[in-house]
Amino acid sequence: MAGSAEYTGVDFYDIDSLLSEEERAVRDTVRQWVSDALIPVIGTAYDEGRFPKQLIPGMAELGLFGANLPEEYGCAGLNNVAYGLIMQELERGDSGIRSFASVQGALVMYPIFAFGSDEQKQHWLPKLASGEEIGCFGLTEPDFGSNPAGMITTARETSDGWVLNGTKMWITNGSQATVAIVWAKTGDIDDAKGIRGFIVPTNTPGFTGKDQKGKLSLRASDTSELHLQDVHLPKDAILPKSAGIKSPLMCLTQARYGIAWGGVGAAMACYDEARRYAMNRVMFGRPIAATQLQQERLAEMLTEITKGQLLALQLGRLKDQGKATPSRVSLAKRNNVNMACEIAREARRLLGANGILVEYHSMRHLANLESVYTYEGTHDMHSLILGQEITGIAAY
Amino acid sequence: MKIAVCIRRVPDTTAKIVIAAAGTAIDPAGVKFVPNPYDEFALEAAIALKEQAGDGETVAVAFGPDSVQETLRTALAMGIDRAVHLQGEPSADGLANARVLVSHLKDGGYDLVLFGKLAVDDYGQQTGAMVAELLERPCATAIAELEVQGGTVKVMREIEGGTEGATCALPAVLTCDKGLNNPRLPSLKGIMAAKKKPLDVTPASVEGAQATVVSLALPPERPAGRIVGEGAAAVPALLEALTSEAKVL
Amino acid sequence: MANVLAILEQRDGALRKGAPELLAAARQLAEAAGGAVDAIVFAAGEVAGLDGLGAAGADRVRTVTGDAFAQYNPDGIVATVATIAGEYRAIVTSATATGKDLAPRIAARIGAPCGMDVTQVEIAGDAVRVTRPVYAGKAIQVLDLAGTPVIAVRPSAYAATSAGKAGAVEALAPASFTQRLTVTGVAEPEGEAVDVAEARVVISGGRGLGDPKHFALLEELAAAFGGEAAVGASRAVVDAGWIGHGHQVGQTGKTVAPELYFAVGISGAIQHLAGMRTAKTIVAINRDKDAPIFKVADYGIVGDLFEVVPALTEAVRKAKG
Amino acid sequence: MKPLAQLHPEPLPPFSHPDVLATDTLLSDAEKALRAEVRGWVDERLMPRINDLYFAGEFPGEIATEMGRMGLLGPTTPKEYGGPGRSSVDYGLIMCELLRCASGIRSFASVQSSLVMFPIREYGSEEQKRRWLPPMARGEVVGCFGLTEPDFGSNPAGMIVDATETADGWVLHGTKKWLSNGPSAHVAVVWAKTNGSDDPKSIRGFLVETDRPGVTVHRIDDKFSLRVSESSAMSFDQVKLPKDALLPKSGGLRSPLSCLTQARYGIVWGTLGAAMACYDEALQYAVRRVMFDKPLAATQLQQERLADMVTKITNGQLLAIHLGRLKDAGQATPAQVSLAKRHNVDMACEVAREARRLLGANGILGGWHSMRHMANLESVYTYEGTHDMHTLIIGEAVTGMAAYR
Repeated sequence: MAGSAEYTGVDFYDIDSLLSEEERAVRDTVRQWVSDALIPVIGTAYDEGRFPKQLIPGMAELGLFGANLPEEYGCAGLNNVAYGLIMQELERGDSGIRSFASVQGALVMYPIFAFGSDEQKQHWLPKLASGEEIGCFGLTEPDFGSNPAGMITTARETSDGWVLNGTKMWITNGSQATVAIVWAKTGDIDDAKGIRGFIVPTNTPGFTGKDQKGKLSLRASDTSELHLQDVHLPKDAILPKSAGIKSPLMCLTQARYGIAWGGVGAAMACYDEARRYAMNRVMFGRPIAATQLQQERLAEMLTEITKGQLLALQLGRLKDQGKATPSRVSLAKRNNVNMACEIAREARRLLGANGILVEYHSMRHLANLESVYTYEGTHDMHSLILGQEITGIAAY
Repeated sequence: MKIAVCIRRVPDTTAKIVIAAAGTAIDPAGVKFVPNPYDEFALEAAIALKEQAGDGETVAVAFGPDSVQETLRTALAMGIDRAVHLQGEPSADGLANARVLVSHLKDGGYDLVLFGKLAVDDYGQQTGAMVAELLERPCATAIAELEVQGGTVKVMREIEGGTEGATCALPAVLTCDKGLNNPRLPSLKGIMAAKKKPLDVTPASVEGAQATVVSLALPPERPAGRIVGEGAAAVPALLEALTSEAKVL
Repeated sequence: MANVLAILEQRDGALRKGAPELLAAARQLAEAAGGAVDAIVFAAGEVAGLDGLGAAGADRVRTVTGDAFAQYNPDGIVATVATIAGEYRAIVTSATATGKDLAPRIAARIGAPCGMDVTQVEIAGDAVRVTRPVYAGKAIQVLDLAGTPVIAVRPSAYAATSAGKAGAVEALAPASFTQRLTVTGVAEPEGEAVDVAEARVVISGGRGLGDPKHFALLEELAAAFGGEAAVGASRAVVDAGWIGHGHQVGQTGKTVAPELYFAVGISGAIQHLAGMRTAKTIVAINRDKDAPIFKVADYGIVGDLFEVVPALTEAVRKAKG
Repeated sequence: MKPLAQLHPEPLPPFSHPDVLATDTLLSDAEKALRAEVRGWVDERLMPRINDLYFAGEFPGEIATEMGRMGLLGPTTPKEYGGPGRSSVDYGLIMCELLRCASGIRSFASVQSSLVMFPIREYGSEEQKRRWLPPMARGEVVGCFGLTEPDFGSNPAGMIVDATETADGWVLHGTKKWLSNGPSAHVAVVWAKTNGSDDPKSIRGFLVETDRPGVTVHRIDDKFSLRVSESSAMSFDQVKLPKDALLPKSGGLRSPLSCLTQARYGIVWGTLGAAMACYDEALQYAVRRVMFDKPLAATQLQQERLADMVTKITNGQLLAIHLGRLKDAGQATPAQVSLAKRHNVDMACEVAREARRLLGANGILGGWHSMRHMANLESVYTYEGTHDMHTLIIGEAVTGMAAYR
């Protein structure tokens, strides 16, 4: 049966030798957890279209949430390469699970850390790290996907706080979150500089989250719509250091960074499955691995994965040196997700008719990666971000 | 309670074994090394016993080349307090290696010394019992259940066709089998904390080894078998083969 | 100093199986060294079957009797064996849970090397040479042991012989010892008479069973063999909690070498193969004809185990009369 | 849950196909009328519920007789056997409209027409034709086709299912896999080696009623693709068949391969339908969806995407029509069919994926169609000769050298 043999990763260029002992230890821990806890339950969760909630305590115990934030807030204080390796290994299991950790760490904990007051940090970060609180990130709106600056959710200041109104869409973790980071305009509706972030406990009156049903992708992840109708918040709900559209975009850069690694993980899973299958599947009296067409397929996959691994690693090193610019992150997200889409598809094809069965993983990755291709900046948006970087001219 | 856990670094159990040119050891190139799986039961037992007692100290001890420090740090990442690296090359003689460990353990004031039941490389399965003998301490091997209360140790081990219960007093030496517990994974915080925990290095060397490896070789391949048929219809053919060819019925 | 001492195990006054095989190994070694075989048995009282040990290869049977030996008592055995170790070229035990517990204790007490899980033992010049699987059978190590080595020999590695030796029984007084470990008793589960490591026939199940309750199919097949078969399992299903870890065959479980091994719904991960590859005859039943298990099996049936196993059970029952 | 079709923010206009190069001028009025009729039926009867059927993994069994009434089953069957006696181009247009809705719907009709009715017509006795073809054309009797085996996908010559002749008939034994329609089929056309021979020349076809003792149908449900189609495996445990179960004119592997050529021809047209459905959805979305204050359709990247799609579709249209005309002239070779199957399926896979991507986040929702087509087409890529096998068939045709063995 698929996946019964132990997964040992893909490392053709001894990229392990470029990792520190801690980085490898982090990777191995998460890899083991994915094999032991995630892989055995993911097929059913996906089939039933639900997030496997039972995994949250184990993820928290290992320290997977906000692992690159400082220890004083109950986090592991890892460097960005180790953080990236976590994302790689989680997505080896399933994009939906990586998305869950990504949202909690990069889109909820990170903005509180970067834009929050000391009290907010002390209050929220340890609880989010321990999984006691689950967060979601409300930026995208139904009519403002690639263009968040156009948002129409508003926050009106009152004598004793704020009142929020609006609708957010495509919110991962939305229906089970206990707290939401919601971005809203505090000034003129045309003024993107007035965008500020708010910490909104989801039990606040006027706040509702509703699951998006009928998905053909990321089925093991909850995707929701958030409605805010006259949601009254205290004065200290605002993230004091958030300022303009730049702030949520900084969060997206964090998340995109993780996706650049996640794509590598999904690709490694598909390649590993395809290689094992090719070695065992006999057709015309020999393993299909012995045929030129399949060897070319595998060679192509391995080459692309190796390039993607080096890209992610170099980006991580740059990030640790403070040199990972948003456009550098765009290049890696765009390349690695596209690479993973291709590899998932070719792996599925190598698996032949069996490749459409739920017991194999490649087609699940293939479907998931279509979401990853689109979210956190679509492939096209990243083309245009890079285009702007290269030419100095915005074309969107 | 002060607990020592003696651990080893071994090739991953999924590794393909290649014999080095000299023909007495494996070729380590490309082989992934991991903490000996049985030692993880011992590490988990030590950490859990300390957690249960609320105080005490756990120490991981390894005799081997510098590469064992990575294994020691894995132990620290799991939650062991400090590590001792007895730096040197172990021999093929379990007793000689046991003497090296004893040089550290005898004055360490340990209430409990834990080992894995065996190391999945050499399958020697002897160092723990030998250390107990040299320290003149009670010893139970291959335990699958453990209870420590006051100064008393109660263990259960699996033997052919049953389970054997035994008791002894602290200080004692135990070797741990699968089933004793579910070892925890090192947490990410644990991995970071491991860097800051003490790891003492003491040079050590074996003396008077009485065992020499003559050769190490791959086992003979099993001759190719055959598919006797498909489904339940093949059962008579199988039975015939087992009776008249293999003669095992 | 050319003699060989074989430590035999008993439980409740009955010799454990494997004694004749151990004596066969001791016999071969003693003959190569030009000496005799002594068997030694520790017990609370009478032990049945001692009179047959001469035929199995023992020149002499030494009995050590006392209440202290009502249960396995490593401290007492080690102390007594140490007093007579000087008489021997080598000391052998069975590579059972008990024998493997005992061998290194004796070795350490007398300052000798210990050879564990040995499949072949011979004299090589001044040394005793042992052959043993390492890396769970993925490699074979040959080791030369100096001094009076203590060697645990795999029960299945030697076939019993009929040597027709004297087998004269002599009593030996136990040495004084300090009781450090007290064995409180042995619990034998009902209806599970044969251990995987000892059974002549092992029937192992893996993930292909689909559900823990389907182990019942394998138990029925084992029952058809009439008490000489045990049920084993792959690591995957043991780790999944389908069956106790005592049943696990493989690198982190038991290494078995039965005459007949059935791998049912087991794909054949390398860790599993390591634990059973020395079985005399291997039969694989799997619905995936490309499963690696078929590469090591002597006989394979491709098919649905839920159809094949009941048919096999029925056929074995008939064959066994 | 609301029907997924109602989840659209605003309903899109009904489907219309792109025709940039006026390929419609290559069709007769009668052909266009047939297409319009089928399209209308699909829009009315299937489109509103197809996504819900897909999520539920259900085939709408009642459409069999409706299709029969419209003459969509075995449309090239001569009138004397109850068929409408249509041309291959007509057949292609039907396949195109059906797959425009769902691959599973087209598969149903294709199996019935090309893989069951065709071999009966081609290799059956007069009596078999009269008995089976009329009720099949009416959709009252459903058939399936058993060639592939669990271990013999791309290599059917290696099959191990065997039929042994007895005094009063045949005994069939073995297992077939990936039979579409299996669970509702009344009869299966099963290909088997005969009388213990291992020679592919001994392969013959048999008509096996699925209620015969020893026939077991196993549904395959855990699928990421073709969820509207009923996939199955079928095992035959010493199934006794009468003498006249044999298709008398069948002989050798050539016979089932000739059926596959028919089915592949239908796929050439069918995938064109899927590609056009995705393109149309993407186009309608792009002109409506506003981002950065203008429709997506006004941006260069999306225009490039749409231009690529429509170019590929136009290539596919020309290939299909030309191949259809060749076929009606009795000139289409299997390698020519391979070329078009390989091209059009790959083309449809690309178009579906790009359409899904143009739809952005909405593209993963089951209220839209492109991602469903994208998943279905992965099966089409693999079945009836994988893409790789067609590469090697074309390779053999142009070089004279076989590279698949």
